[in-house]
Amino acid sequence: MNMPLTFKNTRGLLRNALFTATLAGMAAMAAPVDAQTLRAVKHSALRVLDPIMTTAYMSRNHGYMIFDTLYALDSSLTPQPQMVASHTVSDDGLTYTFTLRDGLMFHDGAPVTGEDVAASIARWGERDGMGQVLMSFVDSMSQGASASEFVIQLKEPYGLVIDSLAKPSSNVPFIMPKRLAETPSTEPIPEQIGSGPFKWVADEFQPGVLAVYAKNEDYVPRDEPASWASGGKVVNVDRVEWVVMPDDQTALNALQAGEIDYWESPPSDLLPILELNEEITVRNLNALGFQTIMRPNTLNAPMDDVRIRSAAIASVYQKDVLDALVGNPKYYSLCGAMFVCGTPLASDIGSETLIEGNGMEKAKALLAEAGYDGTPIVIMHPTDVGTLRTQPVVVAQAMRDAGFVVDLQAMDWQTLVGKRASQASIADGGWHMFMTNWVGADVFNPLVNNMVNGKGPEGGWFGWPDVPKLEDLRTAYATETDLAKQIELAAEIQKVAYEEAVYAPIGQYFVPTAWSSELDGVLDAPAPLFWNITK
Amino acid sequence: MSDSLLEISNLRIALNGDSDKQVVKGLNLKIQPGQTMCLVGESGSGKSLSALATMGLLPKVLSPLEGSSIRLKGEELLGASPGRMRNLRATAMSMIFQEPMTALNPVARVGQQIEEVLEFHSDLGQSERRRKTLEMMDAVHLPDIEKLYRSFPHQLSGGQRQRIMIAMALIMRPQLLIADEPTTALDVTTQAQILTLIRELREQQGSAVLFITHDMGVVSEIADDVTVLKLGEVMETQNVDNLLRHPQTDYTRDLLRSVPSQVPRPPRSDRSEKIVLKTDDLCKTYGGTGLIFKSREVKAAQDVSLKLMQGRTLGIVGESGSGKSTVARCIMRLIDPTSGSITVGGQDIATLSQKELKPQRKNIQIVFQDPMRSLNPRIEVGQSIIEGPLNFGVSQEAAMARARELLELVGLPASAVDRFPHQFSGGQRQRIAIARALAMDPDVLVADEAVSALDVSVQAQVLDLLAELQERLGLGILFITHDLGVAAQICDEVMVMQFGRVVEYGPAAQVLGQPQQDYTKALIAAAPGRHWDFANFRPFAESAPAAGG
Amino acid sequence: MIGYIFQRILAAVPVMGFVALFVFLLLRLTPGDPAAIIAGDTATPAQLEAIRDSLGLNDPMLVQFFTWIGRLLQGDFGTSILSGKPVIELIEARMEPTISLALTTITLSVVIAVPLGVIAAWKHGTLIDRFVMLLSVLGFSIPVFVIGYLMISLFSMELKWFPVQGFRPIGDGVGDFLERIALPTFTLTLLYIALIARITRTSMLEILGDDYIRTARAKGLPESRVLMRHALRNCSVPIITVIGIGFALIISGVVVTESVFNLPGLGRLTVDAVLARDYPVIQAVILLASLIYVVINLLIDIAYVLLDPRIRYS
Amino acid sequence: MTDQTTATVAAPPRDTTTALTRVREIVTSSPIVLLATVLLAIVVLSAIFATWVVPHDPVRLTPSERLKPPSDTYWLGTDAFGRDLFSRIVTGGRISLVVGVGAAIAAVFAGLVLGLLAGYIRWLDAVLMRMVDGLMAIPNVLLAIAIVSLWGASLWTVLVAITIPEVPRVVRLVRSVVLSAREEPYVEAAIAAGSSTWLIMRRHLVPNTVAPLIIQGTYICASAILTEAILSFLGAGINPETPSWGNIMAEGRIYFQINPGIVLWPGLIVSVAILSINLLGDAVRDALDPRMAQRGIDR
Repeated sequence: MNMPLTFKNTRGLLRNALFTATLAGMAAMAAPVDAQTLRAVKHSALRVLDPIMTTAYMSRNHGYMIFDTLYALDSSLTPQPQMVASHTVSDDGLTYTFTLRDGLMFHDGAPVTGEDVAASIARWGERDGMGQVLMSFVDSMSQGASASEFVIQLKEPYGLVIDSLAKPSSNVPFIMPKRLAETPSTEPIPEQIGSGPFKWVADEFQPGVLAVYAKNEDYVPRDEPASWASGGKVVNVDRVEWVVMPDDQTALNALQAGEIDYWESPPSDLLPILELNEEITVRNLNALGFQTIMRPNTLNAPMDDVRIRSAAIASVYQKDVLDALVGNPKYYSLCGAMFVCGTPLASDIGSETLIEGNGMEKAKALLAEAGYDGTPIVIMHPTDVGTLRTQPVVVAQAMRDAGFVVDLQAMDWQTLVGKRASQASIADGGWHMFMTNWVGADVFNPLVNNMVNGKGPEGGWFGWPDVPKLEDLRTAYATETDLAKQIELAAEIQKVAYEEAVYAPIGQYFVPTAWSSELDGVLDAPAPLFWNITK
Repeated sequence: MSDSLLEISNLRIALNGDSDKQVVKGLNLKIQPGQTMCLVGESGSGKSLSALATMGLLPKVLSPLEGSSIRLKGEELLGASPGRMRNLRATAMSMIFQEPMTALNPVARVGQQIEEVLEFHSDLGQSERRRKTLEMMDAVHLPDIEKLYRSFPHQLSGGQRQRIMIAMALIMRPQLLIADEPTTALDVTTQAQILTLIRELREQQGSAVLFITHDMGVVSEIADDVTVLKLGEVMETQNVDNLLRHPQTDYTRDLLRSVPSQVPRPPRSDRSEKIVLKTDDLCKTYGGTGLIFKSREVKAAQDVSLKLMQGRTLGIVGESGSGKSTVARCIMRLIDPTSGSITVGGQDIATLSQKELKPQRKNIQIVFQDPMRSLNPRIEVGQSIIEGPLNFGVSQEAAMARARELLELVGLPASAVDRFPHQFSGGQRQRIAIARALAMDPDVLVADEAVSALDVSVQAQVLDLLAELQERLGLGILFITHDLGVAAQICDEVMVMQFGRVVEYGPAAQVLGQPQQDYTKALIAAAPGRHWDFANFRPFAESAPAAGG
Repeated sequence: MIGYIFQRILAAVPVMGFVALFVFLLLRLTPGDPAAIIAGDTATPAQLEAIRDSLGLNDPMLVQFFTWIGRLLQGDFGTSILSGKPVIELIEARMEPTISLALTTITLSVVIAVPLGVIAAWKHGTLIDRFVMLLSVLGFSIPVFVIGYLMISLFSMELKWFPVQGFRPIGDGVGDFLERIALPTFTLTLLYIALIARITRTSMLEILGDDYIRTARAKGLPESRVLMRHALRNCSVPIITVIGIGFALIISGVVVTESVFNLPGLGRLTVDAVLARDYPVIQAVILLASLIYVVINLLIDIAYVLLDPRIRYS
Repeated sequence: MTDQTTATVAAPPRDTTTALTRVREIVTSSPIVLLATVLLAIVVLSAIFATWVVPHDPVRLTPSERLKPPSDTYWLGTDAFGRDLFSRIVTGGRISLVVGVGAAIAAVFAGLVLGLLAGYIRWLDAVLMRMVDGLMAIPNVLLAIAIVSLWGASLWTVLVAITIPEVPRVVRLVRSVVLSAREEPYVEAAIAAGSSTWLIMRRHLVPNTVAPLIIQGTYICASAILTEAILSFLGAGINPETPSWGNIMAEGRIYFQINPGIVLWPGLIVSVAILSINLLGDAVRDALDPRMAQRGIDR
């Protein structure tokens, strides 16, 4: 090695080595430093540090660490107060007054006020689907008589005010200081200051590698026991480190070797290995699981023909998709309910072929009837995301069996994300279909479920079905306060959505989490939560 | 036991140990202490291999056969242990090689390369070794030895490098020095100095020399005894004087007859006054360019003016670096002259573009030095010959028919058109190259060291061929050579060049016979064997009146 | 010498300029929209447009290019679109694992490969030679990740000698550092041994046929001296070249090893950035990698001049 | 060793060495090379005739048969989609070999053209070589990933992505051969004979590049097969529906602890193929560069 560069570095390293060798000698006497550090491998890297600007689940999870919410759902999906001590509703149902509980304080030492809350909810209301619906009913939001009061004034009665504020998944209405909440919703907030149970350790953040949270010593938990996202957020570890592992095989080995404590979403095929290991606990924390869906583009021929769309959906058998995606039946269920099985709104209306697998003849008949001319159907196939790269293959095979010509276009997920926003024709780089996955909590009612939006090319979600009837039904659902009627309306929405073939759930699956048996108190929740865990 | 220093008996060396593939076939040789034995032969005679076998340095694929013997002071070397051989090398026997540039380690200082020998073969301390090294460098007459000690081989001249090699070989005062063509790669003046040095050191140290050469001139200068080898077989062994006067075999006689005489040919009567090639003040300068840092300027040729008549031969003579090849390549427009004019076929071609030049190309053709590289090894020789005519629109059939004629004209069978270059010997290839040049029916043939790489017997044949062709076709020949003998033999006029300048230019008899310039005189004086009239088996001194008889 | 270095640096400018332009154009022609990535699944076109505006992605291509170049010349590499951190900070944080891995790998490879190559050339044509050659060809015949997995299952899972993954800066203790860098080093070393042993053998073979080796032997020097002092010294130029290029390759090309062993290095930074279309990061890393390549080439050339007196500055 | 040169006096009979005998000489030059050739032939032939050789459809999904261990039905077991691993590996050779051979041919061809231009046209040389330097400075794998993202992951894109980074080295090789060959006397003789630049290139320069290019081509072929595997590993490879050695391994790697064969079998085949190609390349080099073969001196 005769390169000057090498020499220089070697020298630097050597000096470092000597220096640290002495330091290490001294440090050896101190207590074991990382006994109270919890190392978790997350499903992907934390990139955007703003849970309102993006719907990315990693950003949502980050939000749960450092921010708090006004309400939160308990394990029976009932909203429970979290930051709120109590609330009153005026007799006309138009004025909601919330009183914040004592001891709420941001990480910079400032107390949480009604102004902060008003600004935070306003910013969330700009971005979030359910928030936007709420905002359409809101006349004004402001601090109340005291700094710990917060008032929402509605234009007309709305049944889902508390449900909206308790929304458990992206975007979650997190409360942040007013100065941060005033950041335009298209730009990330400049600081990570919340009132949540963990503090952000900015120095140690390495995007794509490591995110570190320290226990917020000043946090005052509620007295109730933790349940789902609600209840007392008691933190029992000093530090939580989110580690990114690009290779599942590595994560598997690391968990087995005790180098990490917690693996958020091991691939289902590896679960049998983990389950055999007595030092590892495997459990599904999210009872609603995930819904994997196929979404046709209603703008591009021949998918603009409802019969062709229906044919594509009819050809698919959920079991084939789930066998390929998940494998072990323990971790999936055949479920045609658009609002997810296991919720009050679950219904199997319109989903027979999906769960029985008997739609092939129907698909062929529909194709014949529609006079399908063999135009290749462009299915976007993201090859770099483990939980998304199998569905297109299975669906493509099913559709081919039905008589479709399928052009399976491989691309990375980011290309797909860019391309799916394009309403262009196929010739100009447009698309016919893609698949994605949703956390149950993000699709579990007609308001949060983007796919049953019927607004068309303006205001609709990728695929852009223009079905005014769906919009009428969703508005009716939003203003309805009676649960039984809500259930009826939801079933009606699902029926119409299947008839119009705007999308199809092609399976519900569960992603259990694995953790070292040394951990105790891991919570069932809509998102991975790190309070209540002892090590 | 014999009192010979080196005794080689029945040495047979074969390829891969296969006795059917012998390259040395039963060499017998004895060298007495203090004696210089010349081993003479043309390429393929096995003379170098015999030397390498003595040193134990044969290439892996070659090995001495059973029954061979090489004894140094009575000790059998074949089959001696590697360790013993290492001990003998440098102390009892040493070797110097043909190409001193490649024989020295390019990345080590020359002083250390000499000193290294002492490191392994003596018990001297470091300062003592250094002192002795400098002493030895002084003994081989190197200048400025303190500075040279620290120099790298590429910073030295060819002669200095060979002196370093000699110093390295003789520092342990071995009784036997093997010199394998030690002067072949050197200029003639340097050659003379090195030969003198070897003689001088042999006398000082009293060692014997096994001197390998192909050059009869060198033999006449240095040998006590001579062994002539041909294709691995000994032709004869004699005292040098006897050999030169009374060669015993036809082969030796032919060899001696082929040596070009140093005496200029008799002038030919002028048959034509037609100028086929003329240059005026031709200059070629290299370097001197560069965007930011100007590179060093080298004037490779300066103000060269020459005239070549139809049917005549003009020789350009000079040592390496004299610019003689630069002139030839400028004339061929293989490189672009910096200034001056070149008149061929009545037109100045010095500044023509390659496209404008094309019609003039057929007037002037060239034959290069290296017969191995002057024909494309991948195409049949016929194709090589007709390439030029095809470029000028001659039909394939006509060109091929002409190629066959030309091959016969240069003494090869017409059927050679279908063969590949590697199927021919060096001399045959040079004939093909000449045929290729002639295929264009040029007025001028430039022969750039065209016979230098050939064995002397082959060289004589090719020279004869050129003379004959000139006679028949009326060619003007521009003959570039470093060999005064060759120049003397075929040139009508001679131009002597040094450092890119013309030193002397005139009729051959005048320039080589009564040289005016010191440099020309020095060149002639340095030519080895100039006192011998080899072709007539006697020194010139004994035959003055009968020259050229 | 200084003039020569200056000249070489000047010559690197157009090269770097080409790289900058090439990378910039390649990225801007790539489909995928960082704004869509930032905004997530539910963003409306208007929101996307607003994000694009705030990132400057709606400016004309030329404006973007010259803005970037202009800032670059002032030493400003820009900020990551996704994390909002300055790119230079991201790169700094990722340098150490990659450079550490490069140094350990090259050191270990040279220590093993050069003697192997010398022996193979010396024993040319023998079984030893064949064995060394086979071993070195094998080194670059197996996909790196396969070697990595095998290493982990053998050394970490079975024998439990080394941890599975991760990186500790050398500042945290040499023991920890070595423990974690060991397996990735072994994995890559297998590949680099192949490269270096081959070039050593090839150039040794060539050199061993040179005249001055014969001279050295004719001087009666022992084989060890002939091999090490005379032959190896003359091979140093091609060997240094391969080592230098290998070093540049490791710095920029250890994506796979970094993934398998979860090392937070530059390779992964780039791949993540490419997959997320984080333009400033990709541009900066690729430019940096090219710069390292150019600098190493310069160092190699300087080494030539130092090692081989025949080579002049030109 | 000037004395060893041929001492032929008369022209020997016509050379009978044909390309075929040359190939035979190379192949039989050592038992290892012979073995490599046989193995490579088996891999190549079985890939070509995969359709008739494989026992199962390599593409058809059968989710109910997923991750089966090796058995009489599935010789090497099945993958996570219930596809027969053996059939996929055999068929996967097609893509991998097409990528390998395709990249080699494309890189050699592009490099040849550019190298000839650079070597023969002075002004173009400077520009071309700066671009080549620039391309070489960009890390191969990163460049390949970027290109694959640019055009989408098809066989052609992957081929282009693997080829482009290989071109600069070929350009340099060809250029250096051309630069030294154009100094050869026979090239100068051709210039003197008035041959056009095009004729000189075609006739005298290109043939000189053939041997080094064949050798370089084998190395590119080997490295392309590996790069394809690495691209698949990083999720930027050919559509995983189509089997290639790379994406079989890439897809199978999370099942390493369940059935290591999913990674190791294709890994083994890749290694054998590349090993064979490299060994053949070495043998060709030894055969074409006879200086190599005669090196070494007895001690």
